[in-house]
Amino acid sequence: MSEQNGHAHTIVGPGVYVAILFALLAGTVLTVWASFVDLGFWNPIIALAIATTKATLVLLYFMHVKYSTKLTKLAIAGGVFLFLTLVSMTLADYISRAWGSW
Amino acid sequence: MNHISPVIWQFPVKWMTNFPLFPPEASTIAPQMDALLFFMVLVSLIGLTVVVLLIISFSILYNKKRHPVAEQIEGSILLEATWTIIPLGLFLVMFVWGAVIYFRVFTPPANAMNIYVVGKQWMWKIEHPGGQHEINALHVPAGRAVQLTLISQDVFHSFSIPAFRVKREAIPGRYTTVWFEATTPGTYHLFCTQYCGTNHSQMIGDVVVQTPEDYRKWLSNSTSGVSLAQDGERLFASLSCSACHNARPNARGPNLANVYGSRLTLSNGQTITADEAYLRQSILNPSQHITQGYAPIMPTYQGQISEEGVIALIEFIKNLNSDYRIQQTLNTTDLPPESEGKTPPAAQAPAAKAHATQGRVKK
Amino acid sequence: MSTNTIVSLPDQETARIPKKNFLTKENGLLSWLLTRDHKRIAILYLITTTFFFIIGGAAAALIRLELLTPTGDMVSSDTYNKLFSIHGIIMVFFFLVPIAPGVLGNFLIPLMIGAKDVALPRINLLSWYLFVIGGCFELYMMIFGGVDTGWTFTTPLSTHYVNSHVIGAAMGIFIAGFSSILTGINFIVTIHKMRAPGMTWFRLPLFIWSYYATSIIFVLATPVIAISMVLIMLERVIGIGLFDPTKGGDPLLFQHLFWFYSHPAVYVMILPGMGIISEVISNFSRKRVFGYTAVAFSSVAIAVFSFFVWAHHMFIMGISTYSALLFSLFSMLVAIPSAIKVFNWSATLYKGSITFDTPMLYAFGFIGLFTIGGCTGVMLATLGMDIHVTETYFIVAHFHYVMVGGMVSAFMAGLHFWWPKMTGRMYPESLGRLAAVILFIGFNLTFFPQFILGYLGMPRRYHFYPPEFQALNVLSTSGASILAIGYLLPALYLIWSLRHGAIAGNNPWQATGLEWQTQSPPLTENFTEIPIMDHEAYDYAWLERQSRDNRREEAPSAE
Amino acid sequence: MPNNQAIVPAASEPAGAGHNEHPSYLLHHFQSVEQQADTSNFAMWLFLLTEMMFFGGLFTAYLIYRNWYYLAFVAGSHQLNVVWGTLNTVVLICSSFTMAMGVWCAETRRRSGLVLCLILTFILGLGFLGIKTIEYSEKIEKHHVPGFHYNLSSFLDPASDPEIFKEYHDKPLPLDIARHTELYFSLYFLMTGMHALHMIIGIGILGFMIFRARAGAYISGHVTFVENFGLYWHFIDIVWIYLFALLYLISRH
Ligand code: HEA
Ligand code: HEA
Ligand code: HEC
Ligand code: CUA
Ligand SMILES: [Cu+2]
Repeated sequence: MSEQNGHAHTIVGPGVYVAILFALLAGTVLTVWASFVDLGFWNPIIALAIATTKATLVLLYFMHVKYSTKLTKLAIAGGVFLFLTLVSMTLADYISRAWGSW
Repeated sequence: MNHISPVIWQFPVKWMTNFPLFPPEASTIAPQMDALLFFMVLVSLIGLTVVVLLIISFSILYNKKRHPVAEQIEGSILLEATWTIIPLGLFLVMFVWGAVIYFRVFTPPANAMNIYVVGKQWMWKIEHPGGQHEINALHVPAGRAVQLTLISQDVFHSFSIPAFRVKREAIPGRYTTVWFEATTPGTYHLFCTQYCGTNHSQMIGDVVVQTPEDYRKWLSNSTSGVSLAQDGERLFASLSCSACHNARPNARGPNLANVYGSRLTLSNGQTITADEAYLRQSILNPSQHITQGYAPIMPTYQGQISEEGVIALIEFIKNLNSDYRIQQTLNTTDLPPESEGKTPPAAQAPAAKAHATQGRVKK
Repeated sequence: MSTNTIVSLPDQETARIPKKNFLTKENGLLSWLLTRDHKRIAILYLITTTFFFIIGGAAAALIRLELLTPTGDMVSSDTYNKLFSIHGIIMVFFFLVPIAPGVLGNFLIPLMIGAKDVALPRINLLSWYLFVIGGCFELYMMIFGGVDTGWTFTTPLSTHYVNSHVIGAAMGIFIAGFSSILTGINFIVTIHKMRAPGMTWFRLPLFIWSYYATSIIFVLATPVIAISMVLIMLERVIGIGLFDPTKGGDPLLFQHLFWFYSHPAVYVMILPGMGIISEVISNFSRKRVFGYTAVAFSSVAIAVFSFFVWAHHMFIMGISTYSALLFSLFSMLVAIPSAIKVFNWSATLYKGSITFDTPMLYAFGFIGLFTIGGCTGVMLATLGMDIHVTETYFIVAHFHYVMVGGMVSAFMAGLHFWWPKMTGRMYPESLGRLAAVILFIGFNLTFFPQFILGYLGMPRRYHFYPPEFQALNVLSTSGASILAIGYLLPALYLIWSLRHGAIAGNNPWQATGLEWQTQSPPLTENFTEIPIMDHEAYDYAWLERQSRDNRREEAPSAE
Repeated sequence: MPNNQAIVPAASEPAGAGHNEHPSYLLHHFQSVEQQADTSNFAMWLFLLTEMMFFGGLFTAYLIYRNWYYLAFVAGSHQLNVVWGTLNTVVLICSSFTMAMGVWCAETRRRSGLVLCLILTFILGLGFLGIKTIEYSEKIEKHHVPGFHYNLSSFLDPASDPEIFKEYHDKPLPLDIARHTELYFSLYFLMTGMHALHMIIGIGILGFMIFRARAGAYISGHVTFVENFGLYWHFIDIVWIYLFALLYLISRH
């Protein structure tokens, strides 16, 4: 009874889904292709960037986040942030261990 | 008072006569740590007193009898900001102060003498450079900076000397260091403070701080005759390290003279300081860091040398300060026949130097 | 009633416990075991967590008995290690973490926000069952030999060196973890979606805010301990090598994962207490909490910041000095919201109209003990100091001050405060006050000497200790026996009061929360009709107006 | 978060329209259907966040060890078959698509469409697991399962593994590096195993849903269950997208 759910439940149609399906398949092809090209330092970054794009598409359209309430969006953002905290702060320890003799 | 059972009476007497409330300060860091403690206790006491005083005085002033009707008060930004900012400031002071001490405890001075400590379930094995081995005891001279290089053979242990206010974890597979300078001769507790299994509470010992003369006496009386480095030298030969590290031009491995403390360039272009940790890695996981100009052919010795063995080897390598030393080693060891005496050592010196400096810059 | 209490009970001659209430709705064991009523689930939690508290308490009693003498002559070292491991595991995962959400949270959240039930009642029951199943694993583990890793499961000790029932213990924690997760989800959703009309965020009782913060931690931190327990089990069963230094794994990684949960979890163990204290302090000083918004947001701030400080448990364990700096700094920051709360509570008393009923005494105890525990926490977060006192009794004292002196006191405050709501009957007030005082004295006697012991250097988890520490240990043990009385007394009189307590009526404390606007014990659907919240939280003027209206309504009918 | 639905198909009114008539699937403690749907949707999201943190621990471990033992991880990754991996990615993306379509069918009350979509999702999910089984059995044959007689020969002597050697021409790894490939495979099995476990649970629920959908459930306007399951399924898909990138792709050079 709290958050005003004024807007009706949006129904996403098959058109969008088909478009996303093809975008995802294209992304898959792209990332596999990119992995065969030797870009050195950039290989992992590109692979992860493509993966993130794909994941975002799934999130926004398949999972309807684009049409969800602010609350859902905020919750997801918070979760992702914490996930990144876990990874980055732990990694920070491991990386900085090599800096000094400690 | 003897009408109370003397059996029971003995307990309080014993306790009251042996009832420390504060640990002895027996190292240079201890007074600094205690100063920090006193500061923090003071701040906390002030904080606590403020809170308790507020509660008590309000309880007296505004209890229901005296003050039957409460007055509603929303809050006060100013007040709240005050009691946010003041503690924050105090906490930041503690943070900086604490950090300074932390760095002090974990940054040994350059001239510190080094003692190795190996922890295992459930004992401390201590290795002095002079070859003195101790178990569950540590002798150190007063007035001299002592660095401990710790490692564990199995699980986490923690080497704690409360009187010195220092403590350091002994970690499996990795060296850690801590240092102290004892000030007062005496015998102090040594504890393992990291829970390490059944007999954790018996992994204890004594730290004996001696005057420099006593210490020298102790050293000479308890030496086994073979220094740690000599031990290492023997290992160096018997593990046939010298097959590759022999300071010859055709040597397959780099010359190890003066390698300790120098800055090495690795094959991937990084530079790295050859400290104990690096030497250990080089022996157990040699392929992790490949020195520039060499092939990754060195076999791993993981599982073949005990931690004490690695320590002896490291001590040996640390003490290798000339090619001459290496060649001395060679003379005392039986080399594989094909390399035996092919080239007279003297003739090789310049070439070996050139070889040795490859990928290495002395700090 | 004398003026030093605000209790206003209905006329005991005519008063009756309402016939229709959630306790009498249905009968029979099955009606309890299959219930979806949040209040009944709360009672189930109360029974099970009390059971675990007795186990954990018995272990504590044995620990303290053993430590009477330095020579460890009562049990063997192995047994001692198992005792404190079981004590830690049970007390943390099966007592203190579930108790506040499970009992008071379940009971009160729907009542306070004016809902009929939590959002997902079935899930709620499921989480109780998961908790019980997890508990059964622990019981199994204890009966068949116990575990001797400490509650922290330090690798590689727990994975490669001990041969006790680590897998059973880890499995129990894993399963109980899911119970926490589901409870957390349930609370967040309930608080978001089930509030009564007019119940805006800033009209919520502070209790709700702090449970909301707790739930955030439940949802986001618990899965990480779940995965670390899985890793421990796999490491033991097949040797995956992640924590095995001989295979190149890093044993410290486990601690990163473990403390990523377990540090936030310590706030799971205190935040609900802070919520309770806010309610109690406000009610017994008849005043709105000083700086409502600051207190509300500081709960959330604690929850958020708690995620950035975990490595302060690893300062000397081999993390890099640089990240130690970072984590130390964040630990300082996380202490600030707690300080705000403590000062705001104290300021709430200003110009109040204070009475000293049992919950209030516990609340005062909480503030004092939590401040001591918290300040020593800050000392530990200070890098240099931590070197000396880490892994000593200083730590033991610190966390018992916050957990036992803090949270258990707060829980006792809450239990007494809402006892009339839960059962419809009052507990005996003077015994209550006595118990609160005994608890406070016993507690300090038990744990204050441990600060000194810790600074002297007595390591924790020590079965044998040097004889010069004996005097302080004897003090501590004698305190523990007083403490035990302090716990047994409430257990006895609360049970007694179920039958013989005075009938409480709807609102014995004249408190403002919605939970007091319905009958005690409440109906299964909580309210006869969904209430409408038309005033701020802690609006005592509203309460007065309302009771005046009620009286006026009653008056003509009486004539 | 299963709030069990009405088995009765298509009640009279669209959700929330009638004032007094409560649809039979409205649980007693909710005020309106919309509130109920919102609630379970949000709860599902929170559950997915916990799932994310659950995998978070594994991702952290993976990144740390990859950073430490880069060469071993590269060599380990060469053992994975990119063709199978890509195929599996495609299969999973398609199943995500069919699932999304299933939700749409339920929302627009197309019973046969819903059943078809669910069945397709079910089959694709099984297909994914089938391919995963093939991959796993390859690893088992080569003794690349950590802990079980783990065998280093493909790394110490890559030529002994002609198929992979043909493609990558890996140099032999020194023993100490080769040993760390075990960590790679630990993480590989942990991450894909956890993922597969989620798939299996999902497929189980799918089977149940197909059964119910054929009986006419989920098309009465109350689609929460299908929707929430869809979220779960898509989440698994997202996890795989990252696993594919991290385990198969980024170490190919
Ligand atoms: C309920 C549980 C709880 C709570 C709330 C806390 C609160 C805090 N804890 Fe504690 N802690 C534990 C439970 C808890 N802890 C446990 C169980 C362990 C041991 C685990 C184990 O190893 O077994 C532990 C261990 C522990 C350590 C690790 C020690 C070590 O192993 O080396 C550290 C280090 O930083 C720490 C810090 C803190 C800090 C900074 C807070 C802060 O949140 C405290 C903030 C509160 C205040 C600061 C008080 C109020 C402030 C004022 C009244 C202001 C006035 C004061 C001044 C101006 C100074 N704790
Ligand atoms: C919520 C958490 C919680 C609670 C409530 C307690 C309560 C108590 N704890 Fe504990 N404690 C921990 C959490 C907690 N503890 C943790 C996490 C550890 C670390 C474990 C580890 O190192 O891994 C620890 C460790 C610990 C130690 C250190 C052990 C060591 O390091 O060697 C000690 C020692 O004194 C101790 C004592 C006590 C005492 C006296 C109580 C008292 O408050 C308990 C009083 C209650 C009772 C005594 C029960 C009431 C009486 C009955 C129900 C009657 C039945 C009793 C009998 C038949 C005897 N605890
Ligand atoms: C098969 C030859 C061989 C043997 C036997 C051998 N090494 Fe090496 N060692 C090398 C090579 C080649 C390198 C340089 C490449 C590298 O860093 O791995 C090296 C590097 C080192 C280094 C690092 C020094 C630097 O400049 O990078 C140390 C220390 C070392 N070896 C010690 C030892 C010890 C101790 C033993 C015996 C226990 C030993 N080695 C046995 C070949 C060998
Ligand atoms: Cu070694 Cu404790
Ligand atoms: Cu902490």
